[in-house]
Amino acid sequence: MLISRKPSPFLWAYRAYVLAFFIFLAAPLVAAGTFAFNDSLFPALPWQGFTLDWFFNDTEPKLGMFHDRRLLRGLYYSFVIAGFVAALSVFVGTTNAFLFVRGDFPAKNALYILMIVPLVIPGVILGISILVLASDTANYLERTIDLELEFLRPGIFLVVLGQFSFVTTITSLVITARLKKFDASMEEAALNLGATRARVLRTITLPFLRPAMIAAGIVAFLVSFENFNTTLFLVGSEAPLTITMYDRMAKVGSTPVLNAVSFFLIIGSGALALISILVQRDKTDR
Amino acid sequence: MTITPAYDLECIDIAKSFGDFRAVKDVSFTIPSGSFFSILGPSGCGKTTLMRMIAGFETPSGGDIKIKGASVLGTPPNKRNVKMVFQHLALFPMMNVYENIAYGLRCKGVSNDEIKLKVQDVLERIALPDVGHREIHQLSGGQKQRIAIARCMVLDPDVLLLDEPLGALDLKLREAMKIELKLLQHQFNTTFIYITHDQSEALVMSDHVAIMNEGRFEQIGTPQELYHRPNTSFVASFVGDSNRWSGKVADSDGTGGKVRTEQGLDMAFSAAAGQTISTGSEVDIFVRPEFIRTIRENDPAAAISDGDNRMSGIVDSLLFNGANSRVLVRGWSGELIEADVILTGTDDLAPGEKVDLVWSPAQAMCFEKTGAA
Amino acid sequence: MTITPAYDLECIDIAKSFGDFRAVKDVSFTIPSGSFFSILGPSGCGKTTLMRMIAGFETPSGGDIKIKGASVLGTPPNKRNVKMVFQHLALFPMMNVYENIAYGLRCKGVSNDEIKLKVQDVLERIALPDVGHREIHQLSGGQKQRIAIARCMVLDPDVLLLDEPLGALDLKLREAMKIELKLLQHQFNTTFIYITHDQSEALVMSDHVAIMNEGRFEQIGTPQELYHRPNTSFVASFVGDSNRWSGKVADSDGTGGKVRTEQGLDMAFSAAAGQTISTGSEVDIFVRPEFIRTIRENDPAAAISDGDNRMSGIVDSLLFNGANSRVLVRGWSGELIEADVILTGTDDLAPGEKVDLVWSPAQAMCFEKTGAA
Amino acid sequence: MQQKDIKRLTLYLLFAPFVLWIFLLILLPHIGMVILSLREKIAPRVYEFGLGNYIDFINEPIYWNTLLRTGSMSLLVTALALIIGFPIAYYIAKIAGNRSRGGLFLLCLIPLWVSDLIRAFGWILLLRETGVISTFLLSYGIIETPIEFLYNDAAVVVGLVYTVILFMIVPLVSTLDGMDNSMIEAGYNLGGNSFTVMRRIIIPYAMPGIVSGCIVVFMLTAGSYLTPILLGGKNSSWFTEQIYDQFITRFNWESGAAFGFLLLAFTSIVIWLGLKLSGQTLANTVAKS
Amino acid sequence: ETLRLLTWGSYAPEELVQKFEEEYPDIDVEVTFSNNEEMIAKLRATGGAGFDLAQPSHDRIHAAQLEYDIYKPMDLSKIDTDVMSPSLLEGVKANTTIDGEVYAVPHQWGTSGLMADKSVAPDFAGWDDLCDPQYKGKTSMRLKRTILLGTAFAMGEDPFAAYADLDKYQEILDKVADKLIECKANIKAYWKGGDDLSAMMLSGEIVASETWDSTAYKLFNQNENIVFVPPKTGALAWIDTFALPRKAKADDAAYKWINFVLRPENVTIMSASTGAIASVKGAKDLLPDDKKAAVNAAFTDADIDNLKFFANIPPGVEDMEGKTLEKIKAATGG
Ligand SMILES: Nc1ncnc2c1ncn2[C@@H]1O[C@H](COP(=O)(O)OP(=O)(O)OP(=O)(O)O)[C@@H](O)[C@H]1O
Ligand SMILES: Nc1ncnc2c1ncn2[C@@H]1O[C@H](COP(=O)(O)OP(=O)(O)OP(=O)(O)O)[C@@H](O)[C@H]1O
Ligand SMILES: [Mg+2]
Ligand SMILES: [Mg+2]
Repeated sequence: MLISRKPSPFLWAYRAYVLAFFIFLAAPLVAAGTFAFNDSLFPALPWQGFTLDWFFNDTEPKLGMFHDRRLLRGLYYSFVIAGFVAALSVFVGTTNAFLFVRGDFPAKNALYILMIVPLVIPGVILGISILVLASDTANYLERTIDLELEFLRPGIFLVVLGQFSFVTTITSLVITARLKKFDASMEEAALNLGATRARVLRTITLPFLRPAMIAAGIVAFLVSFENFNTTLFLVGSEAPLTITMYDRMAKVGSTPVLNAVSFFLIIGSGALALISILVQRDKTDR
Repeated sequence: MTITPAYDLECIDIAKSFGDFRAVKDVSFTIPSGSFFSILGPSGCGKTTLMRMIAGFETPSGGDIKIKGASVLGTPPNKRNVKMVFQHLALFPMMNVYENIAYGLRCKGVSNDEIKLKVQDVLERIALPDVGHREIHQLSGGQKQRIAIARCMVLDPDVLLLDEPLGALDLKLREAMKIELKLLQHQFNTTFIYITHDQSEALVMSDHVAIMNEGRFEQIGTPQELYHRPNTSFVASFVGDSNRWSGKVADSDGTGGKVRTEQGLDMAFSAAAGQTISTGSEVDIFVRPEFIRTIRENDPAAAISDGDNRMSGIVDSLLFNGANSRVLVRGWSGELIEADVILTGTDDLAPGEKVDLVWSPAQAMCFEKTGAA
Repeated sequence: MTITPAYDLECIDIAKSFGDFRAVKDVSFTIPSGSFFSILGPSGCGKTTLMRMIAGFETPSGGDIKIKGASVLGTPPNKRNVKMVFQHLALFPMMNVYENIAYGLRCKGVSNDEIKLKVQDVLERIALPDVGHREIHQLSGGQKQRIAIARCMVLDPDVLLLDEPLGALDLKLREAMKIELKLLQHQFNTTFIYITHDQSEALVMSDHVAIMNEGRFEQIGTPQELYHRPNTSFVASFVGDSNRWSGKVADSDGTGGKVRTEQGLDMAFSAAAGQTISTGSEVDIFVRPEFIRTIRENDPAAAISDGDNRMSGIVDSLLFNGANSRVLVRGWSGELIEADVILTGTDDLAPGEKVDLVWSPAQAMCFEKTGAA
Repeated sequence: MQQKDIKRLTLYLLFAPFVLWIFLLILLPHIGMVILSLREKIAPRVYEFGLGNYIDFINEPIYWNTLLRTGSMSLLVTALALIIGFPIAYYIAKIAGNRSRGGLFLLCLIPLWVSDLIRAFGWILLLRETGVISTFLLSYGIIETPIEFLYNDAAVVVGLVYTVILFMIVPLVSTLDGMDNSMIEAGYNLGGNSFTVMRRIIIPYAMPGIVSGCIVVFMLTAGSYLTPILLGGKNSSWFTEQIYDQFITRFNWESGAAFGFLLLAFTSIVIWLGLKLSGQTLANTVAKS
Repeated sequence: ETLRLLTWGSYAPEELVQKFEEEYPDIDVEVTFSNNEEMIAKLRATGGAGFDLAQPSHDRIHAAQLEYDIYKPMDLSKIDTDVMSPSLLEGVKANTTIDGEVYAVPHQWGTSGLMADKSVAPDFAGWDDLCDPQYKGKTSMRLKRTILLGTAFAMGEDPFAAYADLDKYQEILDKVADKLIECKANIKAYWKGGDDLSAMMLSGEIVASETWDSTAYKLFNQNENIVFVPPKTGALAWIDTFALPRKAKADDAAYKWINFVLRPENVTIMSASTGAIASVKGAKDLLPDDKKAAVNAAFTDADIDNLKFFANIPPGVEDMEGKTLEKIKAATGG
């Protein structure tokens, strides 16, 4: 090994550096999470004592997150949006994977690069470009044929589309990687054993892809859940949680209830991430 | 009038082109019921393509394939009663052993009770009665192999195709599985078609072997026929080891005569069965190492028949390998010749010693050079 | 006083533990200059660990390693003049062939002109003079192999270590590279230490072979010694094929006697060199297939010496493999015995025939059972 | 033949979602944005085609200064992320034991799943004058008076590095993981010292991962909004903030679109230059991770 | 049905929303927090759809409506205009009448001004004191148009008057920019929301700042030393209004909400949340006690007379102001 042979002080310094790095990683999250339990109206020092009010209290001014209808509604919209985004992007990710792994068509490489591009377009620009196109289209239709297409106006639909536009790249990459590992002779074996094509897809190919689809779905869900830049421009009256929290912070004033939500999200997404990794490390990985 | 067909599988002038490239060229053969038939050929010669046509994954560009006497050209792969064991087995990792074996039966719509019986039965026949609940990754390489065969055999196929199924196994296991496969075929008494590029696999297991080269069958025969009486120079060089000389026939009575090799050596030969070789033609001569005797120069004890070829040289090196040891002898014109020897550690040949190599003309297989070769 | 050391490499009681696990146990050996030394052992026996200690990637838990007579324990790997060819070669994919070979020279600070000369020289010696500008992925398996060796040899190492370098190659290429490696070693005249678990590789190429098992050297010797005069039952079974019986000594004069096998067969044996086996001890007996003659029952032509062991059985199957054909004979107590036969296609043995198996007591290698085995 | 028709049809069916996605959600909006950016606002509800928005941009040093500033800070953040992240990735891929590796990797990922907002919020709590760090230092007597760590460029850089470093580490770990240890050992065996091995073997080998990580990190940084806004001080303007201002507070979609296009073009050029300099392509870096 | 409010943070206190929903069980209230610019931006993007009631300030309606056509006229007959303070109602009507149609009615009003911690900055009185070197590093402001206007007044200009002559206005802006750039070194940070302002003020990181009066009132509750300071040149006063987006779908519910929040008992709840004063008659008495105390601590009658109400922003001014703000932000200093 590169290191094992080295004098151990170097290794110790290296380990210390790694430890420091993980402290750096954890610090803001721990800070954000910890202040959820501070018995104070402001998420700041000094420490006023431990409380669970910011989770469970049901009266102002210390309205806990589980009684704060707006936060809960934001949470609900976040779930709805993330659910749609995950479902859609996993679906398109799967078709893309089949397209690029199995398909044979001109300009495949160029199109493959085009598929990656959304990942590197700044989220803000994705948001505004979609906003501009959607509202110009809606305005045009309204002006010319007096057709009002409400779904082209900022709202859940556009938010879902906006997030979908770059999340799909992620899901496509994840599922493509898995499909590339798939031994196509497995499908032939199933055919050979008498299965119809539909049955092969249902019993062999999709089950093989399932771990990747689940993992991609979770990633898509989380990315959608935490997305801010793209959503900011496309959101209508149904604001997801990040936007609600941002509005709270920038326009109303934050209370430790935001820390409580953060704590809740850190734990929740940590658990989801864990699941996604466990699923990926599925036994069928060989 | 119902005639039970004599052959499980017949291929008639079957051909396959990929674009301009002709991967399989007018191959015809028939396989009698219940036999173990191997197709042996170098990598890329078209073996897999041929097999995939039989299984229905490729459509032939020409010719006909008959299974049990009926053409299957129009039958989709999932309707043909030809099962296939894939090179990497293609067991389904998301199902356990039981489900893997049951898969084909479920596709057929067999009832659950019957499936249970049949799966248990086939597991017993491959001597793995208790692995049904195991996951695929819990099996050893040899066990996987057997499950892959069981998965096909449970469907009672007319023909079982095996595409280099031992390719992925390690050396020791491969040796063991060779024998096992042959026993399994006896057990099921089904026609096996076995593809390989490893000659020892083909020779050891098969009733009949077809040697394939560049999309064509060069020879079909029993292992012994191929080894001892090859029809073409390709077969002679591909099956078994041999020393090879090129030369020109100096004198021939049609079935035997004398050749002068490129190195200037005179050599007596007898032509391969059915060939006539005329004086003046360019030929390749093959002599297997086990038919060359190495004797110490001027060893009085050595008994040499009169007609035997004889050549002197110097021992270059000894390749000790137990019963398969070889000696490399450098002939006077510089070529290296391999001969089998027995090295016991006492009174062996040593590098640098002068030796004579001796072999009978009957073991010198001679083939006229074809234009292309 | 300068004495040129007799040995390129000496290992003295070298040991390595990983935590509680002792991977290498007090191994000592010396390797004379310019020889081809192999370490042969089953997977996981500690071969790689031993080699990594020589190269300096692991620190021994005990013992000493001397290169050209000087201990290298304190020398970091990049300062040891011991080069290594890795199992997967570890050629640098981001450099071309020239840069791969030049890498070590650059590390030494050799001038560009000299590098050019040396690289060209070594490329010529491995018979690949024109591949300098190629990328690694443009080489064939065998070429890569040779480049990996050239990369080390250009640095003029005292010892070249090779860790199963043929493991990743396919069958045919492996056969060819075996001979090539030996020729390269002659070429460079450097000490090669070759690790493998494939006995035929070790036997064919090496001057000396060490048989390693569970972290220990069981025997060091020439290939012939190991094959014909194994010291332990592990060596006898690991090197070459053999039939094995277990039994109890019924009668012994110390160096030979009679054993009654578990199947109830009486067998004469002679103990391996240096062993004394006393009456009543449990033993393993090994007989190699090539020393067993198979004769048709009651064949009057067969010449049987008086003391020979003899056993009757029925031919179970014939494994035709050219010069290496075998017959499987089922003895009367049910065990399968392998014997070499020559199958010519005419008048061969056939399954079901009754035969006698005959071998001399001198070929029945007998070892006392150790407690663990 | 029928078989062929089915194949065709399947291909078209698979193509449909891809085309709908790329064309309707990526290409068309960007084309629309470019067209919008070419409209000049003359008077209320009166527009004219022209390059006015771009000319405005060029004439106004504030804008391109901000763009350059955003670009250079993004490069700085990218470089820092690489320098800080590489040893970590190396540790995870090559030094950590098999068991701890998965755990460490997971630890690396967890912050990735928490929104920007919460991360920035956490940093605010830590860095502000009366925040955790300042108070901590004060109570241990290391500093005399509270120190403001927030509201300056350093805070922005710290926050951004924190936000993006995971995107650097992940591709690095996966490329380094794919590197055979024996490659490193061969480097030493042939006489290289630690420095040579690092420079000639490890870094060239990890280059695709490095480039891929740098591209993603650079793009994310240049396109980030919340972190620079929330952590930045009086002088720290960020280009996305100006885009937002054009759109939201000045209702000037036309020039906002122009700005958006400029940001995209600018970052694309930087990345193109980076790829050229490192001799990599988009397909063998980002596509692989 | 759903009533989708597009309003300011705290303009829809939970208590009030619940009360409203109890009274009208079939109406579901959904609130989106916003500010003046975002309201226009959002409604522009939606073409006036997506929300049923918006609450922009009185000066931000006229130009936006002309340019983007995002509101629809109000039916005053459905609103209890009687309860409204007539002067405010007339003022808003005057500001938001286009082609004879009224587009907004007043809701609450408040001021922007200064706040200071009297215990450490007792003499703090005018916009320009933010730049007073004695408070170096201890003041804050929001980099928005309010501070431009305030500074202009402090420099003796009348920016609202200059709206008619944009060249003149640009001159003023340039002067203001120079002043604010110079002042930059004095500022600790620009605040972006009530949140960071409160945090800085309460923790003592700053001693004085530009502020919304409501934020100051809130802080007064926490710390009696922190009071709102109407600048000596006059606090800037705004009136937040009710306006109907052009494609609002729940007009009835919107009118119900308007009437509901103008009821005296609800006014108190609203003011408790917002800190602003409702545009109903006798609104000051309807303030909750703590707010009343804060207002009294801040304003004298003279201060109220001195209020400067925001004037309608003519088209183009936003761009000029935006550029000026960017210039200040980008300038190096401090
Ligand atoms: N789908 C295809 N398109 C074009 N060429 C093909 C295709 N499949 C096979 N070939 C070509 O046909 C030839 C025969 O291939 P095939 O796979 O049958 O060889 P093989 O004998 O099975 O070799 P191996 O022992 O390596 O498996 C090869 O040259 C191969 O390149
Ligand atoms: N770093 C290590 N930590 C713990 N155990 C180890 C380590 N390296 C090797 N071992 C153990 O030491 C034993 C010997 O390993 P080694 O790699 O030397 O075997 P080998 O003879 O080279 O086998 P193979 O032929 O499979 O390469 C094995 O049981 C292995 O599990
Ligand atoms: Mg093949
Ligand atoms: Mg090893």
